[in-house]
Amino acid sequence: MSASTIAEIERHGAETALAEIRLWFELYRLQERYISAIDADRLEEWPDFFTEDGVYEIVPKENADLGLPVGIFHCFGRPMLRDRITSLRNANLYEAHIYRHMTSGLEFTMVDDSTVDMQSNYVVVQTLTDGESRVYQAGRYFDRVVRTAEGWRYQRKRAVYDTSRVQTLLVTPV
Amino acid sequence: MSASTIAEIERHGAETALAEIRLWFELYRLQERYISAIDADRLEEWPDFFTEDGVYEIVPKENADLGLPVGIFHCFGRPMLRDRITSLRNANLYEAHIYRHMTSGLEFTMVDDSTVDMQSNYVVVQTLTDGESRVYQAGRYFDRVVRTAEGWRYQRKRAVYDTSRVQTLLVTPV
Amino acid sequence: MSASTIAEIERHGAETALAEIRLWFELYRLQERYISAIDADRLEEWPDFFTEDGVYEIVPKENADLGLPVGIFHCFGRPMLRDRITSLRNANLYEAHIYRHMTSGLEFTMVDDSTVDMQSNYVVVQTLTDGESRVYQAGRYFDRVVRTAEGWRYQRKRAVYDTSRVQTLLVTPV
Amino acid sequence: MNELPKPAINGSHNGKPICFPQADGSRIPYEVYSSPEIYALEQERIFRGPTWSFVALEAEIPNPHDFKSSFVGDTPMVVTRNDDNSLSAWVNRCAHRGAIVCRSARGNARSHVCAYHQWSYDTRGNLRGIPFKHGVKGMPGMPSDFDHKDHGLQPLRVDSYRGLVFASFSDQTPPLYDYIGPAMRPGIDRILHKPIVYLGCTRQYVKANWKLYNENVRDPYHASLLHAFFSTFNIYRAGMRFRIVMSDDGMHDWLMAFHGEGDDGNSAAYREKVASFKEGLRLEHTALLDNVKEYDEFVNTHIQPIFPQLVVTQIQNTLAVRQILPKGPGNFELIFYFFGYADDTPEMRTHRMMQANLVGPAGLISMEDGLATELVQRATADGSDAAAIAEMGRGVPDEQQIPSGISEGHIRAFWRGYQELMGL
Amino acid sequence: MNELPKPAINGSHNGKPICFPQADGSRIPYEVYSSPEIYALEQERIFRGPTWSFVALEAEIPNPHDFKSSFVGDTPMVVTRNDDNSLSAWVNRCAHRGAIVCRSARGNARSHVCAYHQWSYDTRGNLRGIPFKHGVKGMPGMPSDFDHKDHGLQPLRVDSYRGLVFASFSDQTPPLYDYIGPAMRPGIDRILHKPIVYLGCTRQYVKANWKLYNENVRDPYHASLLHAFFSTFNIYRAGMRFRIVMSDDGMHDWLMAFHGEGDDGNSAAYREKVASFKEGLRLEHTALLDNVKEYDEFVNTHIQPIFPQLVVTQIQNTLAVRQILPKGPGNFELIFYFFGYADDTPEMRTHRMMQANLVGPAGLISMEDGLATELVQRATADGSDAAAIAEMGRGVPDEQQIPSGISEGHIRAFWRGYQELMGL
Amino acid sequence: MNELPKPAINGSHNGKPICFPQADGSRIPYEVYSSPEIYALEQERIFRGPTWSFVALEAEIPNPHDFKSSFVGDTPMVVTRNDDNSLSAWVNRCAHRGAIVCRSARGNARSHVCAYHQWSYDTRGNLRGIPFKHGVKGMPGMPSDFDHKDHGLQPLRVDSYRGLVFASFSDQTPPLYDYIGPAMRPGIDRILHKPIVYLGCTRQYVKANWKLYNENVRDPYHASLLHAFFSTFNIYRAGMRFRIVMSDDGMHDWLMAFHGEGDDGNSAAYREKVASFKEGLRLEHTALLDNVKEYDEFVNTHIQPIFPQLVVTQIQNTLAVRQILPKGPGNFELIFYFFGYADDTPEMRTHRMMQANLVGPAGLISMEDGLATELVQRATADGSDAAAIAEMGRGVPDEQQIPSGISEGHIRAFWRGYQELMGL
Ligand code: FES
Ligand code: FES
Ligand code: FES
Ligand SMILES: [Fe+3]
Ligand SMILES: [Fe+3]
Ligand SMILES: [Fe+3]
Repeated sequence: MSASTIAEIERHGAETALAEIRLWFELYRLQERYISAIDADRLEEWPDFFTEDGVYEIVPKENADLGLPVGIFHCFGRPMLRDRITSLRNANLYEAHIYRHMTSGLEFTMVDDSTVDMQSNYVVVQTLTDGESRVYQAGRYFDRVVRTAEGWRYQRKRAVYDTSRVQTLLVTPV
Repeated sequence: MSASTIAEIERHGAETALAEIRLWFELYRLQERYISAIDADRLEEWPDFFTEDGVYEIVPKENADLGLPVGIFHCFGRPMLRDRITSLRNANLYEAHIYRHMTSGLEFTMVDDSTVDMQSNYVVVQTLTDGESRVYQAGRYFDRVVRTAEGWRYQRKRAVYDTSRVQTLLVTPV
Repeated sequence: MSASTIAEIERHGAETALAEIRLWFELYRLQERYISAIDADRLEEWPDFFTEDGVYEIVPKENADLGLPVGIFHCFGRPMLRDRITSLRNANLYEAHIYRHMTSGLEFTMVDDSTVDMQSNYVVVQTLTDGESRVYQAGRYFDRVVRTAEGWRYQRKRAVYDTSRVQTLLVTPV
Repeated sequence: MNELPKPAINGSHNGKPICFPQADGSRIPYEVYSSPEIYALEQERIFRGPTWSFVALEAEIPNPHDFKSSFVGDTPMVVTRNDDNSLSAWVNRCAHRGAIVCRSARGNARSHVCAYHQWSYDTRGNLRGIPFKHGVKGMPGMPSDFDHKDHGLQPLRVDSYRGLVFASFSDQTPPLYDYIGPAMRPGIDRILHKPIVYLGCTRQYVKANWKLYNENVRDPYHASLLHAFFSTFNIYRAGMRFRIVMSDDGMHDWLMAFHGEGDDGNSAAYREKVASFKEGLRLEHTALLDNVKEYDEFVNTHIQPIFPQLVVTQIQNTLAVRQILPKGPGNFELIFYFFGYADDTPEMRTHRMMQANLVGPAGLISMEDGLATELVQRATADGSDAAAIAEMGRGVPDEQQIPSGISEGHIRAFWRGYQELMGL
Repeated sequence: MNELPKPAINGSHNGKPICFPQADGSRIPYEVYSSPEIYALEQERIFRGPTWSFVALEAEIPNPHDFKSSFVGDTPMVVTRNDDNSLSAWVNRCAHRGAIVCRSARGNARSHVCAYHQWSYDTRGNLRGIPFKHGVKGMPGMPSDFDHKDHGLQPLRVDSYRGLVFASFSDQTPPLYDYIGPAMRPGIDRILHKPIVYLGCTRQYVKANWKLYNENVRDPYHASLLHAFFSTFNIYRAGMRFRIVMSDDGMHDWLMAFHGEGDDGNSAAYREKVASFKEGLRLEHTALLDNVKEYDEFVNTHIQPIFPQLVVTQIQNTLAVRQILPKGPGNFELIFYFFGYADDTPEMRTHRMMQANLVGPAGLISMEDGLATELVQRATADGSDAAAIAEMGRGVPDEQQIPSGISEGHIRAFWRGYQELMGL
Repeated sequence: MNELPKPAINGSHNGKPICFPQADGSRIPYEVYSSPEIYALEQERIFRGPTWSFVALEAEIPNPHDFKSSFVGDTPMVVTRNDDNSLSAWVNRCAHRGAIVCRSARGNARSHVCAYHQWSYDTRGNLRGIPFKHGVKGMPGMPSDFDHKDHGLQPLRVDSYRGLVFASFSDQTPPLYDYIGPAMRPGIDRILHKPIVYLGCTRQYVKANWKLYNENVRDPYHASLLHAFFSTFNIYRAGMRFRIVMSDDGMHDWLMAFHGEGDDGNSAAYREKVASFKEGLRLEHTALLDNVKEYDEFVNTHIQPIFPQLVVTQIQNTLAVRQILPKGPGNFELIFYFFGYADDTPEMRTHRMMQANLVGPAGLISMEDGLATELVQRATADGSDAAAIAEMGRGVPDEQQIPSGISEGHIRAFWRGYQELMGL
């Protein structure tokens, strides 16, 4: 983003339109609800934050930077999102764990009236049964959200994580 | 929260009323001032964030999940809140430490015109005299705030912490 | 900040003026863009967040608390800010690293129509090539921002860090 | 379980023998707090040796098939209640290839199934099921000479006294009743004289050696000096008296502080008349200090360590037992288990909750103990040859000097007993 | 590089010898998973001994001067492609004063320059340049008897088979072709029968000993029991058959699971007719399980560990090799390198991506393996004398019992080979 | 303080003796950087042995009763200023049961009271008060033969030279004046020729052995090669000359770089005429490089390590001393103490602040040093038998080759002295 772009945004910002605040607020609240649902283990709600064809991926930054596609989650559409949760609830074995998401650095750009690209830093602090809390994963979300009849939904959510060394395993989406 | 509920909120969100933004802003700022006062060691102000009969508790999630009442702080009313600070300033022994609160995932629901229930993730990063900063406590606030003549106050603030292994001791409220 | 002050702010808050929300929003977004630019390694943009004579310093809290001036970054004006980046890009040797900034606890006070003092907690989570993410630095920003033709700029940004033990080195500004 | 020969480790540090320079326990060489060799030997001779380690309250596992995971020293173990209400305890290590079998902190289960290959055990740790034991598709499974009875989970002796559950690795350990002994039983009888309800636990992780905490709870000398809350708000009441006894081997201890004459425990009574040491300092919410008389003897404080993992406590109306878990030479975890009586009134239950502010990781009168042990660890882990001295009251028969509360007699006795156990 | 006499360390723990109580490898003393002494000895006798450690795919370094940083055991090393397309490997430790020379994970460079004093080396590790070698201002530089040839980077033997690159410290190691051997080569030939494309890697850090993972991949017994995804969604298809072979020394292993008669791999075929063990549980997106036939033999699963650092795998249409890197006695890093074939259609490439959900740190059918090894580490690191037992199928010739997939024969063979290598 | 027999530890690693293969110090076995046994021996023979460790600037504790907490090796200690302005130093370990007595980094106090049982000491470490020394309520307190004089805090020898404060454990250490010696004193006299003001400190934690940093500051060879800031922006000025001297025992060192003829230190002078090595690269704010002449000799850089914990530095107009604190074999903390002269003009003070950008954890010309030591640690901690070589200038009398700045003569001298001290 060049200085002049910043300047533009800012000049505009100088008389920030309420519409911009409102848009930001809706996007911000979407993200707040998203992380709250996960951290409260309301994982059955998780697929509903996406459009029916929503794509969710978790990819290590070391691959993303090299243009390599592989990640640890690649879900195409709500059915696959639901399958992940069904498997987590019924099939997979993992230690009890608690997530706390922190987010900052939200940036967004309008693609069209009902489509927005947004990014945000995230840090997940995880607590295991030993009762110690550790930084489990840091990264940045690269999202495309669309306005639907039900409100804003993720059409694509790509979590690009810095922490390439996943501790033990990852079963709960970030 | 079911998909339909999300939808509802969102539909409403689609033409988010300024009133909703304003309410969120006031609650958000209350929390920002609260953590700033603690992190700046302005602890004498801390009781004033509560109503006269305000209840403040810090409880480990492992007890809360089992419906067990015991925690590490149980303060009933401003006098007990002030006693904690008087003791911290005059009686207790502890190593010098610095808190940095991070919060995310704020959710709130109107109970009535002047009462709101709100929740928020928190992570406290602590720095001791060795000069290293560590995740000291992660958890979620469960608050009831009321609108008073002096503005919004905590009628109840319950910090439910994930980090059941408290490092050494806890003397400064979170 | 005395209880009565809080009360005042709050009473005012009770019918929070849109102007206040708008001001907060502009300051908040400035900070969001600032940390996003650094975390995305768009460091060439970094000097442009400051006024031409902008001062940027990183100082350990242990010195600041004793009124001692020494820190690890002391840049006076955009040219020195640019020199730091030129050196980082061309001269200095350091391991590849990723920053993720988290911020909370933003407080601000109007100095005059176009000048605002603001503070905010920050925590930088760093990931090195081993792929582990650690709390690298926690602290608080003490900023003076001014409204310019290009929008809000930092006239002074002072990062006072708690984490007096800098791990290995610091080359990327916080 | 297939036994290998016992380790050859001995009480040395960096190849040098640890020596207690005085027979009376009044000198403690600092190496015992940080030496990995000593720590490994303690696991063998103390925690896997002839001692009973506290592992749970019966109130935590009241119903058939209830279980709780805990530790005896470094060894993960589980205590269960069987269908006949008896207790069992076993090492939480699968008899097959050694995985943790029980992965929950607490719960209720008729059988415990190892995640790795689904070997299943009953609440007593007996091996009940082996998938494909008889093979599959005509292929053989386990060898014919394989006998379930030889491959249960390693059993621990388990017994309880007054609802306190202990476990032991060793056949040499005397029966629990005798281990606690005549000097200590009355203290436990007193606190646990009627049914209790478990109210939850709080945990604290301390960067110090586990023995420093055992010293701390045998050290009445520090109480009024380290914990300024007492003096700042005058919680030491006029005419408070002490009774302190210990077991013959010096390993267990029991301190009680009594209210003085005419002190009915109601804070109002002395609230006004006693000025704070720091002028003008008053508790606003003095009800925090009200002590409601619940026993024949009107006791303000009851602190009773039962070596190595337990401390039984009553602080005014807060009831709790503390579990001390070593985590390497330089760390221990301290768990406070709070409880009340089954017949508590709602008011009394609330009062106990309020007084929970006094103890635990944020306890107004106890938060300093963990820090004190860390201060010693930090100053003594540098490997220099030096020793602590514990001379208060030395040269006088313990029974004479200990009642004053100003004595290190029990610390000396503790270290004499420790050397005995460790063979140092 | 100036060699010092070999260390005197031996297979002991806390001064006590580690003993395998049975010759057949059916008892594994738990110390081998946590002893620092054993770990140090493994570095010398295994990783710096007569073994080939997997370090890269040729597809990661396709072009001249490409390089990749990796490890052989604890030793940082680099594998490079030379201008003549040959491969070189060297210890990543400057011949001058020991700094890491190559500080990038991967890249392309004609020369490697140490940051500290700018000594430069070519892709083969030959010392090429020394700043101020001849001094400056008439002052002498390096001594006249200093010869570049004696001061290159410590070379490692390097060789590749079918695009898998291995390195070895030892002259005693047999040629790679023979090290992999006739029993294992067909498995690698099968997966790597045509050019591949590297698709990226994912990493997992596990708090367990590296040998526990080597056991895990030689343990067909756990597959259907630990990984409930199979049973929950009935991924074990009717009539699935196994073929399992191992190398003569027992160190390498190769398991394959075949589709049964009339199973064309299309999930639709059996989607409806097979009820889930847990009633009502169905995958909605069953295409995840489609297995597109790519080889003469219609294989569902191919798992092939080549001791000590490699596992070659095909899970349906996901192709990956796993690298096992020890990180001290209690930790290992597991890196999954995914690849496809150069001639993949876009649809097949997308299908492989989708099936990447099955493996790796979040793999629906493999995430449990790392945890299983941690469960063993947690239960066995307390220093008590105990041993794992591996008796499934004992007493029957391996070739008879192993095909059932219900056998610990390869685990016993692995430990016999380990003792041989370690001289225990 | 009750002394136990000296430890039996010796210079071995994994039971194998550490050997320096060459007498001239030109080979450094990598074990010395990571062996815990060597580290423990260094604590005894170096830090608790016949050396003076830098602990503070007098300017940090200018007034009576000022104190500062620091370390001599691993041992926490405190240096104080007494009422008569003399200095005292003592081990920060209570004479009672070993708690840290002084818990503040710095401050002013007439007495130091241990938190645990409130034993109090004066600024000299003499035991002044013991609560309940004479018991209470007629009960005995400390035994009659207990003498305060025998139970003060363990004293350290303390002395200062030109405002630099040092402490020593050993009676064998020569007087500070002689320890610094005739070769080094002029360097310190030069920097500290008039009163200074303390401006604050910055800290850096490095994952490398403390000796690697001692090597780094005795290694002029790396300066222009590791720190590209010099070359990138042409900070090496035309005709720069060096003077480097060392102490007879080789442990202390002093390097100075002088401005060349006609270089008045003003960056403007050469700003234009010298092109950057990297075309087009210019500092915009060249005032950062202005060197204001403050001494008879016009020195650009002064680096002077005094073994084991100190480095005295002047980088242009930035004045700082560095304290090296070992933190286990694999870590050290580096603390930069900045100062100016009492008579600085405000402009000069601001100029020094600006030039603080050059040094410390974010120093434009020094940030690489910590990393360089980490690169060596990472490459050499794998336990393999290998040794660094330090041959630059070997075979020529040091005095002949060292002035060029391209020499490892002082590193060889350092290691010869180290072996002498360690008895290796
Ligand atoms: S390890 Fe428990 S069943 Fe195999
Ligand atoms: S250490 Fe590599 S050049 Fe000196
Ligand atoms: S330890 Fe210092 S007074 Fe007891
Ligand atoms: Fe206490
Ligand atoms: Fe598996
Ligand atoms: Fe340098």
